[in-house]
Parts: sequence; structure tokens; C-alpha cells
Amino acid sequence: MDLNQIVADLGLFLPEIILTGVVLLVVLYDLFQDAEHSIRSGYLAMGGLVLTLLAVLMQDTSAPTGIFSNMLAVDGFSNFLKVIVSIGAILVMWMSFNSNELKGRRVGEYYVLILVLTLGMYFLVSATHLLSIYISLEMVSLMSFLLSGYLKEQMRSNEAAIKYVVFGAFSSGILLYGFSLLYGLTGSTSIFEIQAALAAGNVQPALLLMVLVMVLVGFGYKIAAVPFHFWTPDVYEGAPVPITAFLSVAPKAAGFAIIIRFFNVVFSGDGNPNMEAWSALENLNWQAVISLLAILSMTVGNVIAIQQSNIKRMLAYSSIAHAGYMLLGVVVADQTGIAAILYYAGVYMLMNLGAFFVAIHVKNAFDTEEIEEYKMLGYKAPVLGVIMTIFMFSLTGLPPTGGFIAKFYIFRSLIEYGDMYFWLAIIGLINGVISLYYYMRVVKAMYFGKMELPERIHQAPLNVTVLLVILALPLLLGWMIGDPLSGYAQSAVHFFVN
Amino acid sequence: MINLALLILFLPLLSFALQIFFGRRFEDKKGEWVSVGIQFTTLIMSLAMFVMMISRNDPNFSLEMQKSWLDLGVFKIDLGVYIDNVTIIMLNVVALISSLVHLYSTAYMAGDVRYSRYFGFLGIFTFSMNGIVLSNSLFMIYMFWELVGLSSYLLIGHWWEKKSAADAAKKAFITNRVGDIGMFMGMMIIATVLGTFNFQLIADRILDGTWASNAGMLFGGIDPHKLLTIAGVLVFMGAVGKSAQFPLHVWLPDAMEGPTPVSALIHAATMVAAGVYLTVRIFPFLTADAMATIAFIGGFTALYAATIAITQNDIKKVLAYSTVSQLGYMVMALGTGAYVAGFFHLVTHAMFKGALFLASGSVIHAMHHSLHKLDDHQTDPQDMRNMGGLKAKMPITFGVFMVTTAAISGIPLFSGFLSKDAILAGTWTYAANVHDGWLANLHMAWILPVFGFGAAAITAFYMFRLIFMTFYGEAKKPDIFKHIHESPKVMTVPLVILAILSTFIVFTLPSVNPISDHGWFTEVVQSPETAVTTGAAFDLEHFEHGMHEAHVPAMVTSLIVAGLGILLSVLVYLLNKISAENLATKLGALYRGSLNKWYMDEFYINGIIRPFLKGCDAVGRFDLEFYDHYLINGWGRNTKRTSRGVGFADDLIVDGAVNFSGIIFQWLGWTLKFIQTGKIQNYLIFVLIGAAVLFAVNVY
Amino acid sequence: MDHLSSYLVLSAILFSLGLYTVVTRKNGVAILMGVELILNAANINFVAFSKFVTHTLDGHLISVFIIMLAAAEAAVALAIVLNLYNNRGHINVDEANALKQ
Amino acid sequence: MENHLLSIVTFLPVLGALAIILVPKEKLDIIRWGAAAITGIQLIFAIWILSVFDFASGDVQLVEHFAWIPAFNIEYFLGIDGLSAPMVLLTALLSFLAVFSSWNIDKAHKGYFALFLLLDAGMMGVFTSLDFFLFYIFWEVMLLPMYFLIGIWGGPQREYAAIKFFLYTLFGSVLLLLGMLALYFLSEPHTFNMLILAEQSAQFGQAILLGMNAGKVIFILLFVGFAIKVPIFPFHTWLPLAHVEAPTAISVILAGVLLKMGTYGFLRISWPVLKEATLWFALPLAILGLINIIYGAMAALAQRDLKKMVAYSSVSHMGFVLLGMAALTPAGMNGAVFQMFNHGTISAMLFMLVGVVYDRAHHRDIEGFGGLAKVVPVYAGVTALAFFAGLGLPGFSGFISEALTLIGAFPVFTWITIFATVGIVLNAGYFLWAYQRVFMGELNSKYEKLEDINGRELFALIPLAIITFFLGVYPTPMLNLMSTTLNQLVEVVKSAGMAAGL
Repeated sequence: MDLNQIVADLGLFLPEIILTGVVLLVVLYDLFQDAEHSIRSGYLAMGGLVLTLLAVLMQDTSAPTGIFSNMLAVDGFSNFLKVIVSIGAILVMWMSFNSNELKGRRVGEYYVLILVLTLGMYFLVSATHLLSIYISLEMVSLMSFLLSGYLKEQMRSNEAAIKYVVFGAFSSGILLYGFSLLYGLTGSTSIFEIQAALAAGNVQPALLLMVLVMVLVGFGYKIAAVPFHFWTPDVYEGAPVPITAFLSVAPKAAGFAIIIRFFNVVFSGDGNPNMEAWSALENLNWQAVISLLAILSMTVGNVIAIQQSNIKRMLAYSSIAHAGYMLLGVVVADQTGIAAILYYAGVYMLMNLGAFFVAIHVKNAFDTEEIEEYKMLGYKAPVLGVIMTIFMFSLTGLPPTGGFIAKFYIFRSLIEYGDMYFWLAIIGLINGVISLYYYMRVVKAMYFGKMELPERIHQAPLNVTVLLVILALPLLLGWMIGDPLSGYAQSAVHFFVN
Repeated sequence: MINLALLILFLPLLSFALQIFFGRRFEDKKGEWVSVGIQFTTLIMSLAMFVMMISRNDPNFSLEMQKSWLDLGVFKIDLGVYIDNVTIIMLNVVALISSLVHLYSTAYMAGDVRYSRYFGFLGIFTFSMNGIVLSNSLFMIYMFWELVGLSSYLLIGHWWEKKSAADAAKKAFITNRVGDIGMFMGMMIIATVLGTFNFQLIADRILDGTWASNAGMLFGGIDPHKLLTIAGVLVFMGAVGKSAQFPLHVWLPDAMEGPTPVSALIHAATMVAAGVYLTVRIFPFLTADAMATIAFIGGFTALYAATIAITQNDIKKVLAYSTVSQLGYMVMALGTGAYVAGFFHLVTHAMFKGALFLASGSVIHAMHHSLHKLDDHQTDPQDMRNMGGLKAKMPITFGVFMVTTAAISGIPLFSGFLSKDAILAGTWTYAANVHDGWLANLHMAWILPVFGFGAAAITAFYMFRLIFMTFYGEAKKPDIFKHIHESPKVMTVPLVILAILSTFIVFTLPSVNPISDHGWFTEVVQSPETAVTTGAAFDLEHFEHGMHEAHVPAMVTSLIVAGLGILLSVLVYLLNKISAENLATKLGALYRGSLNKWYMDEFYINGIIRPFLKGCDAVGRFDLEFYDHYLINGWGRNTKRTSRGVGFADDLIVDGAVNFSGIIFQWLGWTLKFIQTGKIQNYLIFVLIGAAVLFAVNVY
Repeated sequence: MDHLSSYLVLSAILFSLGLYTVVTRKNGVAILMGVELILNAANINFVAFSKFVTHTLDGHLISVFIIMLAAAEAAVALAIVLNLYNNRGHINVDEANALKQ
Repeated sequence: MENHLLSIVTFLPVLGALAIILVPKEKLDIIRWGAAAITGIQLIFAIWILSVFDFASGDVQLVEHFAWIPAFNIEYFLGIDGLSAPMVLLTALLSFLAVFSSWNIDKAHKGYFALFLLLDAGMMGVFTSLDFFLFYIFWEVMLLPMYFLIGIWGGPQREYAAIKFFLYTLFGSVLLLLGMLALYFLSEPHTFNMLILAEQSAQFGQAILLGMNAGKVIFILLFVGFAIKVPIFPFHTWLPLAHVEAPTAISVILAGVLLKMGTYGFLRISWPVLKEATLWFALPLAILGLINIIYGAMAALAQRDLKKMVAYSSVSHMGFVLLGMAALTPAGMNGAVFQMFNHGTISAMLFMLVGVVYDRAHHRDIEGFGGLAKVVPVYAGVTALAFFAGLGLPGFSGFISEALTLIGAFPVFTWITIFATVGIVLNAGYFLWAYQRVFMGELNSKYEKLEDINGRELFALIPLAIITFFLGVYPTPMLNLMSTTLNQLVEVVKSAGMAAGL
């Protein structure tokens, strides 16, 4: 480990460097803005993020490498997720520009926090070392705490933040304790070495299982899987809507990234997730644990979502269910399964952000978050209605939307194993049907019922419409024209292995 | 000849189309005469065929033409025309009666609200009836079978404003369908075993052993002979429906709700005889058991219907039951193997019963006009208790009535005597000679002559009762009587023609012996060879010989019983020596039974239809109110109830759509909501518990 | 006290105490202290394993980072708790249940 | 152009829907006539397709085949054979005629016709696609417009009906999806191509899934998916509700085309791909067919709502299809598909007729009419015709198909068929009873001024009546169209069973 190597690695670290630079720049720039114009910092942050995204896209990941003594990996997998979280962040910033909640505040630091959160996720998706995992996880968590409590004077936001903090700190504490045991059991901190040690045997299965559960508490909280989801509804409701949207998408994707990387390396038979014939660690059936988690998440998420009358809460709960679907891919944990998760993450980002964005706009324009009060929206604002319908169908997983293809890929990867996961697929699909029920309530409210045609048709501002179309169109058409996302996701299942 | 037959078949259809599409426009411009013209054209054509047949004088004459209609490669159905002497005679009967009824109707139906449509329906009826007559296969006959059902439905329901008419039409159609499904099942058996519906091929293939070798594929290797019995009886079910045999006879009396000419054409002369015609067609492949069944049903129906006819007061109802009874005769004849006699009776019956109905129509027409003049809409013009003494006012009608009543009662010199006598001789022979079939096995064959002679006596009685009540005695309603007039020529001419055709000589030419049926008819119509080689009831020669021997005793007996019947009738209704009322009270239960048609309708309505409709209701309710509601939606509603108590999410569930999601999910959701307390520390505990459970589950 | 097991027992006790504190205390600051206990339990593990098992400095290194991050976390958390106090006048987490459904 | 006929006929309505969206909503006539024109052109194309279709060949024709999503071997594969050709014609025909039944839609016309055209495209796609994945996409796509069409333009309980329909069918669809994926992975190489799947039929019978014979498990999965559409008892309860609440044109499409998709799915996928399982399940299917026939007819007899009665009659009529299919004899199979077509035309007529009287009287209570024949003779006449066609009177196409299914099923399921014939009587019962109560008897004075059926309504009905009548008298063209394919189907399924020793 010499300095030359570090300097050489910096080349592969370029996106993060740029992002860090942007953060600093925005902080500085924001110093010179008064509250009224602090939104400009937001524009700057968004611009910087676009730049970073370009850097990520330009990075050559054909040869996966570890940088900084294999603390971080630069590979196709992390690259894909960086793209996802960056796009998510950009879209959320765009949404935030239109959010009434943030109007009249000083918002420079808000955007800075989002940037840092993004940076944290950059690290998280590429972490390959217990230390880097923990640090990046904390980075993401801390920023999330702050963002969810951003509406300082609002009781709800406040409460959300405190709960989030307590829950987050608690979970990461347990995670850390698990890490420490893992370190003790294997004597190393790099996930590759840990794997090697575990594969060599000599570790008591029960102890290993305990470690596994502890690790899961930490990761599970990040992706809001049942039973580690309890913070979700409260935080999602209390946080500013754009942040809720962001939390339900980007950190979740990053959380999945670390779960996949961690589990597929540490708890695998040969430590190489790039191989076709991938196998789990012999004495630890962690896939069963994940299956259980997946089933619980899907079912509980759906069941509670049914009860919601507030669209934000409904979307929040349903995000738990979606985490469950994605976990199904983790269960399979082979190349197709991971590709399916990546694909799902991408599609889910589009549709969930889209749905939240419509919700924000409806809140702005009609001042309501109640699903019942979406009444006649389809006629009052036809474009908004149609687009929302597309999002709802996609979230349900109905053809011809991307949501269907995403689910299709997930279930496809399950059924590939024939008997093994067939029941899991059935449960998952039935859950899909249940979800129809609450998503359709939105559609129903928008179109059905006694029709009183509005006098005036509401026209959303151009930038809102443009953003919505950008989100909706790929959902509708993307998969039909060669499905570029699918190709990208498949090529991205390429891990750095030491 | 085939082309001629096809013309006869399709011309009435043209009449139908013209009347339906253009009839209304020409209603005031004698448009009906187009139909009458067409009908008479077919009559001329039929007569031409008849003449050819007589000159050919070949009992084995037959012609067949068929075309592929439906071809699935491995499965095909051909439609075609089969003509033999029976066909030709039947075509003549249909054409003749139909023509006369057309003519008659121009007066009888004058001024009707749906005048042109009436003629159109007569057209489609004639078409379908000709179709039955000309069919060469079971499948084709089935199709036309249903079509006559349709025309019958349309014509019975001609005055659908009356609920009774609409009811009767529906009843006729559905009762017939009950018989038809039997027929269809029989067809399916035959088609499955033999792969054909064609009458000739069926007979051939039974004869060459195809049946015996293939029959085992049904019902798990059933005895072929038994299967043939089943098939035969099932096909005969169609005849039971159409020819109003017990127990499916109930529709025919009700069908009298239709216009009287329709009753004459359809419900007396032709359509109801289609069942007999069908039996004639399937005659070659009926087994002894099947024939015994047919004979028994026919005989029972003959007697049964006759007993009801005694007490009816509606002139058309008497005739209707008499028709049922006479059809029973024909069926019984075929069942006993008296093929020629059965078909012969069909033809003679068509003439005299057609005449009887048209004559009764003439009476009703007169009554109706009289009532119309009196502006009386209460009195029933068909009730014989309102008539009496009409002899003087309506001499032609009366004359026709006398002739045809004589014919139906089996009085010598009239056609009915010949045919009925032949049937009775047949039953006699059967009872004496039969050695197979369940009737013989149970030693019950003697019951058939009992049915036959009993019915003959009763027939004579009630027919004369009808005459006496209607035409003799005092006019019971003098003011009505005052306005009675003889019907116009277009009505009486057909009557007279049919009366003439009810005399013996028409059928015995060139011979003129009034007590023997030898003549052109027995020359051209002869019993076909049976295809059932094993277990036939008796061999043909033996049977003909027996018929010959039974002829005289049967004739004598029938004359005696008819005479007794007439005598009783004279005593009661003409001379009033015996009081009908006293007789009725004395007979008590019997009288009431007869008057109420032995409660068959009540049995059907209360015993079958009502319970079945209740069952349907139950199914309908079960489906929507129980199955769908409880099993599929019910969870939601239960939750609604419980949640009212708990008091949350009410509006959501009232919302209605929840009812699919099910109580389990609701309950789960409720519980989970309960867990979501909002207290962070509870959450943490739950996390710990969750983690512990995960751990525990996977350790074990 | 130079057996690994002693350290592990200590850390386990600390961990349990931490959990107990977090779950039972109502005071926001106290809960954060409980979290610190958990983190320190992990720290002890890391250092102990480092000393007895691996004989490298990896564990020490990690524990240094943990201490640092714990400070950052405390800063954030306290800021939020402070905010709670500003809004409510107390820091009783238990009563923060406005988001209950 | 001939190479792309199927694509054109499938996607033309999508273009039409887009075009209609662009029309300003005030231009009502352009919207209506536009929809009529598009479906009309589609019908012309459908007829063109039949004109170039080779009747003598049982193979797939007019094929359009190229890779679509190569990663999963998903293909864009369209083609028709004797099984789908009648359905293509039926879809185009009913879509065209249903536009005219949609004339009196009273709100949001633009949305209605756009969705209607999308529905049309979805249905057409189901019948033309030969790639299972593509099939599934169309299958589901068709759901969405249906949901809106019932939920927005339906009767008083429309929302409930719509969501129920949606949930029911989606439930079936996910099982279908499972079955589809299972087939995909059991095939080698993995494929959704139905023809290749059919070729590999034998190996599905040998594989194990869920500890059972994979063929049977998949059969059941597909069965539920298809059965809900048919609908087969006990999955039928969405149907009366959806039919009753849907606007007339949509009821027409529902009964005329949608129900056929279920049975089509059986014959297109379950039968050829899961041959052994098909033979295995033939008896239970026949029993279900019998239940459908009798149960549907009995429920129909109990109804007071005319539309509900017609809806249940569909349940009954589809039972014949099922019975014929299960028999696996040429007569039964041809009868079943012919019955699919005939039920399409006849039930379309029935629903249109119910719509006619509902538009005028604003209710459908059978007991609430009486004597209508007096004031609306033409309507009464056409209804009589449709009712008699419905009850299977010879001379109408329904008779032939019902007779064929029964004759075909008889040698195989003798007792079941015997009981099924009772359905013939019951059919006559409810149709005639309803007819009597509505049209006969004393005229209900409320309806003295009832308007007779108008030209537009007749325009939609008469072609159907003519087809019903024509095929009833001369069924050969339609049977020729399908018999080669269907006989082959029977042959391969049977021989596979023989090979498997069933």
C-alpha cells in the first residue's frame, strides 16, 4: 500500500471526488445567498449531480477493481446503483423545487444534505470492507435523519426525525455488534477474507446465524423489511414529501446493494458472485431467512397499505411490500436474480418517484393527500390523471407497464429453480393481486363515481408535466423497444472479487 | 321427382318469407291469396306424385338423394331427401289439409290483427312439416322436428295477448323439448355406434352386425340388443312429445288456445302425427322390448285420453283429447307391429279429425259472430253448454260433423272403421301371438286389446255426446241461437271435401268392400323388413296371417263396443233417459278425475315445475346471495360489522370494494395497525422479538 | 483479565445494558446513551479480538472510527432532541406519538 | 402488406385510439364515426385475412416472427390457424357492431372510444399471438380498458363490478403467469413460443413440480387463469355483476369475445402443450362443463333482471364449449369452437337487444314489462329470433354447435352428456318464459308510447342475425375454416395420450 497506488486509485474515485467538490461548492455558494434565493443552491447542486452522473457513466468498469486497499469496489454493480441513486437524487431535487413544504425556507443546506446522502450511498454500494460498510451506512443514516427532520418547526417532522434517529442508531448498533462478532470469528475485516475464513469451516452454525440476524437488523432497517420496518410509516409521514419519496427509493436501492454484495460474498460457498453456478455457504441457510423476510414484507406491507387513506402513507407502506418483492430476488441470489433486483430498483424508482411527485403536485394544487379526495382528478386534470394511472398500474405490476416486467423478471428468476421457490413465487404473485386493490383505489377515486365535469381543466406547470412524462414514458415504452434497462442491469451484474 | 319434392318443400317457405316481409303491406289487398295459391300449387304437385305412385304400384319404391352438409373430415352429417310411398302419401295429406286450412282461414281469420303473419306462420309450418316427411336421416328429422315446434309455438301463441294462449305456446314448446332430448339421446347413441343418422344406413348396419360389434363402446360394454332397445325407446320419446302420448300429452289440449284452423292442421291432422311418422321411419330397427313399450304407451294413452274427453265441455277440448286418444291408437298399432294399420289410421284420422276441427271451427265462428252481435264478451263460444239445436241453422256443418263422427267412432262405410278395425285386429293378433318383449314376458299382452276396445267404446260415446250437445236438443241460449248462421263457402267447401275423404271408398279403391281395407293403400304401403334379426317379436308372415284371422272377431267386437257407446250416449244426451248429473255424482271420484284430466297438470305444476323453479330460485339466490356474497364478499361485510364496533376505517369499508380482500387481511391489518403504536420503544422491542424469532425459526 | 472471554462477557453485558436502556428509558438523551453503550460493547469486541485473535491493528482501527462516528451521530441526534425540546418543552420520546395511526 | 396483416389488424385500433385522443372532445360525431371507421377497416382487414387464409392447411399461417427480447427468448410471433381465425373474425365483427351500440354513451365520449379501441386491440392480440409472453401481455392489457369501461360508464353498481372483475381476473392472471414461467423453464431451450412448447409437450409430463407431475400442476395453474375468463363454475360470480353493470356495448364484447378468450386459451395452450394432463383432467372438465350448463340455466331461470338472465345463459352456453373440448373428439372439438363463435354472435345480439329496451324503459325487470309486442313489433320479432337462436333452434347456428358438442362428447362422457341434454330444455324454459313475460299478455299501460327499435340498432343486429341464420343453414364455411386445425389438435393430444399409456 503505497502512495502511488492510492493516487492511481483516485482516478477510479473520480465521481466521488467530483461529488465532494460539488458539496463544498454548494456550501460555499450558499453562504452568499439570502433565504429567498437559496433555491439557486439547489440548481447548482442539481447541476453538480448531473456532472457526477456523467462521470459515473463514463467510468470504465469492464475490469472490476478494488480501490484503497479493497475498501471500495469499482465494478459494474456499484456503477449501476450509483446511476440509479444519482438519477433518484436529481429527480428528487427537481421535485423539491416544486414542493410547497419547502417554500420560503432557506433550502441550501437541504440540497447539500441530499448531495452528502448521495455520496454516502456511492460509498455504500461499493463498500467491500466492514469499516467502509459501517461508515457509509452511518453517512446515509445521519443525512436521512437530518432530512426527515428538516421541517424543524413541524411537530410531525420533528417526531419523525427523533424516531428515525433512535431506530437507526439502535439498528446500526446491533449491526456493529454483529460485525464485531464476525471479526472475532474470522479474524479479518475485508469481506473477501471473511468469506474465505467462513468457507474453511470451523464456525458454529448457531453463532453464525446469530451474526447473520444481527447484520440483517442493520441492513433490514435500511431497506425497511419486516420486522425492521417500524420506523417507516412514521418517518415517511413526518418527513417532507420529496424526502419520503427519496427515502423510499434511493437508500433502499443502496441497502439492497449492500445486502447483495455482503451476502453474496460473505455467505457464499466460493466467494465469487460472478460465477454461473453460485452456491450458498454450506452450513448456513440464509436464503431461508431472507425468504421469510420477503414473505413478511410483502404481506405486511400490503395488508397495512390496504388500510391507508392517505396517499403518502399508502405509498410508504407499499414500499415495504416492494422491498419484499425485491428480497425475492435476493433469495435466488444468482445472476438473473440480481439483475432482476437491479431492474426492479430502476423501475421502482421511476414509478414510485412519479407517484410521489403526482401526490406532491396534487397537494400543491388541490391541497389534499387523502385518496378519497382525488375524486374526479382524472377529469379535472386529465394529463395528471392518465400519468398517475400509469404509475398505479405499474406499481401494481400490470402489463403493459415496466412494473409488470420488473415483477416478471423477479418471478422468472424464482421459477427458474423449479420447485425450490415455487411457493414463494405464488405468495409473491398473490400479494401482487392484493396490491391491486389499494392502488386501484386511487384510480377509482380519480375516475369513477358520480361525474361532475369540472368547469376548468387544471393544467400542471410545464416542468411538472415534463418530469412526469419523463418518468412515465419509459415505464410504458421502455420495455417494448428492446428494454435497454434490462440489458444494462444484466451487464451490471459484475462484481469486484478479490 | 326429387325436384318436385324439393319444390313442395320450399314453396311454403317462400310463402312464409313473403308474408313476413311484405305481408303487412298487402293485408287489405288480398295478400293472403298468394299463400293460398302457393299451397294449392304444392297440393297439385303432391297429387302428381300421388298419381305417379298409383300408376307405378310398387310397394318397394324408394328414391334417395343426399348432399354433404357438414363435413369435419372424420365426422360428417348429410342432409337428404328420401321418398317412398309413405312419404308421398304423407306429403299429400299435409298438402291437402294445409291447402284446405289456408282456404278456410281466409274467412275464419278475416280481420285478425296479425292476419298476414298468420299466413306466414302457416307457411313455415308447412315447410317444416314437409321437411319431416322428406327427411332421410334422424338428424334432419330432428331439425325439422324442432322447427314444427317453433311454428306450433308461434301459431298457438297467435293471440298472445291472452295469457292462456301465451302459456299454452310455451308449454307446448317446452313439453316437446322434453321429448326431444330423449330423441336426441337416442340419436347420439345411434350415431356413436353406427356413425350415421341415415335411416337406410342405420337399418343396413344393424343388419350387417356393425351394431352388435360396436355397441360395447357405450355404457361400459352393454348388451347390443339392450342398447338398441334403449336407442329405439329414446328416439320414440320424440314421438311421445310431438304426438302427445302419455305422459307428455299435457300440452295438446292447451294448444287449443290457437286459432281453430291451426288446431285442425297442426294439432289434429299433421304435426301431431309426425310422432307416428317418426315411429314409422324407425320401425325397422325397433326391438321387441321397444315395441312393447311403444304399444303400451300408445294403448294407455288411447284409453286415458278417451276417459278425459268424456267430461269436457269445451268443444275443442273434447276433440283435442280425442286426438290424443287416436294418436295413441296409431302408436299402439306400430308397437304391435301393425305397421300398415298404424299409418293407415294416421291418414284417415287426418281427414276426419281435420274435418271435425274445421267443423267445430265453423260452429265457433258462428257462435262468435252471434256473440259479437250481442256484444257479449263473457260467454264462451266454445262451450257446448251454450249451444244446442244448431242442426237447423248449420246444416252443412252438421252433416260434416255426422260423417266424421261416424268415421271416428268406427262405423262401417267410413274410413275410420277400416283403419281402427285394422289396429284392433293388430292388437288382437299381438296379444295372441307375441313371444318376446316385456309385455309378453309379463303375460300382459292382453292389456292392449283391452285398451283398444275400451277406447273405442268411449270414443263413440263422447263423440256422439258432442254431436247431441251441440246440434240436437233445445237451444240453451236462445238469444245467441237467434244470430247463428251457416259459415261462408270458403269454410264449408273444405269441410265437405274432407267429409268426402272420410268415406271408406276413398281408401279401398279399386275395391269397394266397406269392411275390408284392401285397396290401393294396402297395395302401396307394406310393412318393411325389420333390421332386428335377433329377438324380434314375431315374424312377419306369421303376423299377417294372424291379422287375417283376427280381422273378423276384432271387427265384431269393435262394432259391439262402439254400438254400446253410441247407445249410452243416445240415452243420456239425446233422449235424456239417464241424467248426466246423476251419473256424475254417482261416479264421484271418477267423474272428478276425468273432469280434471286425472290431475296430470296439477302433478306437473306442483310436483315438478314449482319445486324445480324453487330449486332454480335457490340456485340463483345461492349464487348471488350466498356463494358470491358470503364466500367471496362476505369477509368484507363481517369485518364491516366488527369494525363498526371497533369504530375505525368505516368509510373505507363502506366503500364497498373491500369485500374482496377478506377478513383475514382485514384482521391482520387491524392487528398490525395496533402494533404500529407510534411509540418508538415498542418498535424496538418488536424488532428484537422479530430478530429472535428469525433466529429461532432458522435454528430449528 | 487477559482472557478473551472476559472481554466478551463484559461486552455482552454492556450490549445488554445498552439494549435495556434504549428500550426502557423515556428520556431522549438517556436512549442515546444506551446506543452509546451498544456501540462501545462492539468496540470492546473489536479491540479484544484484535488483541487476542488476529494480532493486527484492524480492530483497533475500526474502534477508532466507531468512536468518531458515534460522536457524529450523537451530534445529529442531540440536535434533533434539542429541536424536540424546542417544540415540546420536554425530551420525552415516549410521548412523541403524534404519528400513531 | 400481406405479410403484416395480423400486425395491422391488431395494432390498427391502437393507432385509432391515439387519433381519437387528439380529436377535440366537442366533435362528437368525428369521435363516433372515427371509431366506427377504424373498427370497420379492421373488419375489412379481418375479412381480407380470411380470404388469404388457406383452409386446407391446419398449420399456422400469416406468420410474423422475429425476436423481441432476445435475452429471454421472447418473440414477436403472430400467426393464425383454424382455431384463431374464427376468433379474429368474431372480434373484428363485434367490435365494429358494438361501436353502434355505444352511440348513446352519455359522458366522456373520447375516453370511452379510446378505451374501447384499446380493448379491441388487446382482444385481437390475444387471438393472434403465438408467443406465450406476448399472449399474456395482450391478455392483461385488455383488462385495463375493461376496468374503466365498466367502472366509468356502467350501471349503478359499476365500481363494485369493475373492481370485482379486475381482482378476479387478475387473480387468474397471476396463476397463468406462474404456469407460463414454469413452462418456460421446463422447455429446452427456454422459450415462450407456443409451437415449440407444444412440440416439447412430453417432457412437461415427466418433470416434477411441487412434488407432483409438472404437467398437471401447470395445467391447474393455467386452468384457473382461463376458467375465470370463461367463466367456469365456481369462478363465475364476477360475470353476472359485470354484465349487468357494463354498458351495452361492453356487455356485448364481454359475452361475445372475452369469454371466448378463456376457452381459446385452453385450446391454444393447455391442450397442445399439456397433452397428457389434458387427458387426465378431461373428466373433471366435462363435469364442470355439465355444472355450467345446468347451474347456469337454473340460475337464469331464477332471474328477474333480463340482462342477468342473459348473463347466466352465457354461463350455460359456455358449458357446452367446455364439454365439447373435454371430449377430445373431432365432433366435440369442432362443435366447441363453433359454439364459441356462435355464442359470440348470439349473445351479442341478446345483449344488444337488452340494451335497446333498457335505453327506452330504463329498467330491465322482466316482470315489469308485458305485452310489448303490441307496441314494438319489430323489436319483438328480432328478439324472438335472437331468443330462438339462443335456445338452440335448428336453423340457427347455435343448434349445430350444441348438437356437435353433445354428439362429440357422448361416446366419451356418456352419462355427463345425457345430463347435459337437460340443459336444452332449461334453455328453452328461461328464454320462452322471459319472452312471454316481456312481450306477451296484456300491454303494460306504462309502455304504450314505447318507441320501436331504430335503424342504427337494427344495423348492429341484422348482420349478426344473418350470420347466425346463415351458419345455421350452411355451417360448412366456418367448419371448413377450423376443422383441419382442430382435427389435428385432437389427433396429437390423443396420440400423446396413447403414447403415455392413458
